[in-house]
Amino acid sequence: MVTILFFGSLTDTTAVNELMMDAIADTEQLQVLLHEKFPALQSAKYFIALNQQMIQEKTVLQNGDTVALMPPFSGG
Amino acid sequence: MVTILFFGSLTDTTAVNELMMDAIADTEQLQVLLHEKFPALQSAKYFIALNQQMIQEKTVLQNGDTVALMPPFSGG
Amino acid sequence: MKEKSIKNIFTEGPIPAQKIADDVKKHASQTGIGAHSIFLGQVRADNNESGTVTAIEYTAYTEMALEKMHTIRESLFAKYPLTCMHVHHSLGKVPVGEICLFVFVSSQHRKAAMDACEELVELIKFELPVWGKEILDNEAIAWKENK
Amino acid sequence: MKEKSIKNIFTEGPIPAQKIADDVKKHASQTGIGAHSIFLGQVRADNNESGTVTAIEYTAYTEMALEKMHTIRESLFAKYPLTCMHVHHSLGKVPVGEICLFVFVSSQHRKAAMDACEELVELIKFELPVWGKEILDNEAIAWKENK
Repeated sequence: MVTILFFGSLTDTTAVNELMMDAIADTEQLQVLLHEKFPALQSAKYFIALNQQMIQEKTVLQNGDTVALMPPFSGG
Repeated sequence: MVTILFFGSLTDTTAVNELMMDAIADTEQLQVLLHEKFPALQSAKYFIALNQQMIQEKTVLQNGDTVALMPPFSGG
Repeated sequence: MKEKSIKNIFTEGPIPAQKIADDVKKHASQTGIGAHSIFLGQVRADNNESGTVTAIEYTAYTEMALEKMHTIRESLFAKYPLTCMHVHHSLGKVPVGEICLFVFVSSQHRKAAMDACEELVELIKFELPVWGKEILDNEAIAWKENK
Repeated sequence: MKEKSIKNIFTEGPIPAQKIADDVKKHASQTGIGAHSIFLGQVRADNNESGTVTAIEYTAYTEMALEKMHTIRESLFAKYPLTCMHVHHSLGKVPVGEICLFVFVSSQHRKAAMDACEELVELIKFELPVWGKEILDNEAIAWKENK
């Protein structure tokens, strides 16, 4: 089981902050599934963090992982 | 009559903050007179302001002028 | 593994201006400090095409933001000779005119405090997973973008 | 000749920390402000060869300092897009740990406030005819030097 978190403007698209998904091999497969479920995500700019670390490349997911989809930051 | 003001560490040497002097032609003559009166001034680093404007060169003095002798600033 | 003490930086709602005076007073006993550099972010009544901002509502990926802030703090203490560094960021709704960010850096001489404060503000804006949603006067919303 | 309004910047004794909070609060109604950059100078318990500093006693060529401050203020308003700029400098005795300089610069975006604040602090240190005499614990004195 993988936990997916959505932040900022992405929640306007997803309408949820959090999803649990099962049997996801890697972050690429996860993105394909999420883009199917939320087509507007395809045109959204976002970064991915795996267990709170930013990742740039396809990464294998393990049971218990947390993946966060984050639009550009706008704190301060 | 010219008013001479002393500031900061210079007052340790002059023991006064202010002097009035008469019949001084220019700032160079003023410095000669002051260095005679307060020999320790000769080795002191100071700037001169004439009527609140910093001056670098010998300047003619007029009745009513105010000359300030100022060591390097150390505010803040 | 080295024990890390992760400090909270988040406050619900606006940061009271009074906190600034109180925090400055607390540093009077640290007599090696010669300079405090403080940055405050205040919510602006910006005009968008769709309306005027009346408040910003902040959300964050809290755990990640605090971890990241910890790393930033350590890197700035390593880079500059600082005495202390304090950061407070609002979560939730902050009305126009109120303070949403309070950054407070102290050092012996002024240059370290000023340089570190400026760098810290940039890092907070660009590296902390925090988002601001602008609430407009017509009840529309717009997502804030940092420049 | 243009009328100049010369503002006083000098306060007798330490600048109360409370003033910082009060002044920040006063800016809440200026809803175009997005950033405040504040610099505070605090008197340090420096160790000289001749003793430890317990206070600094400030004197100034007041009229010239205020004139000069006016010029600095005008030049920074011309150079940066600022909303406001406030400077408070102590005269007389300021004990260790107390605030002797309070510089407060506000602008729409952070860069102008931070850059102008830093430049302003340098100008205050090097261009205002103000002198600090360090009072040492053995009642000796030493004249402060700015670096």
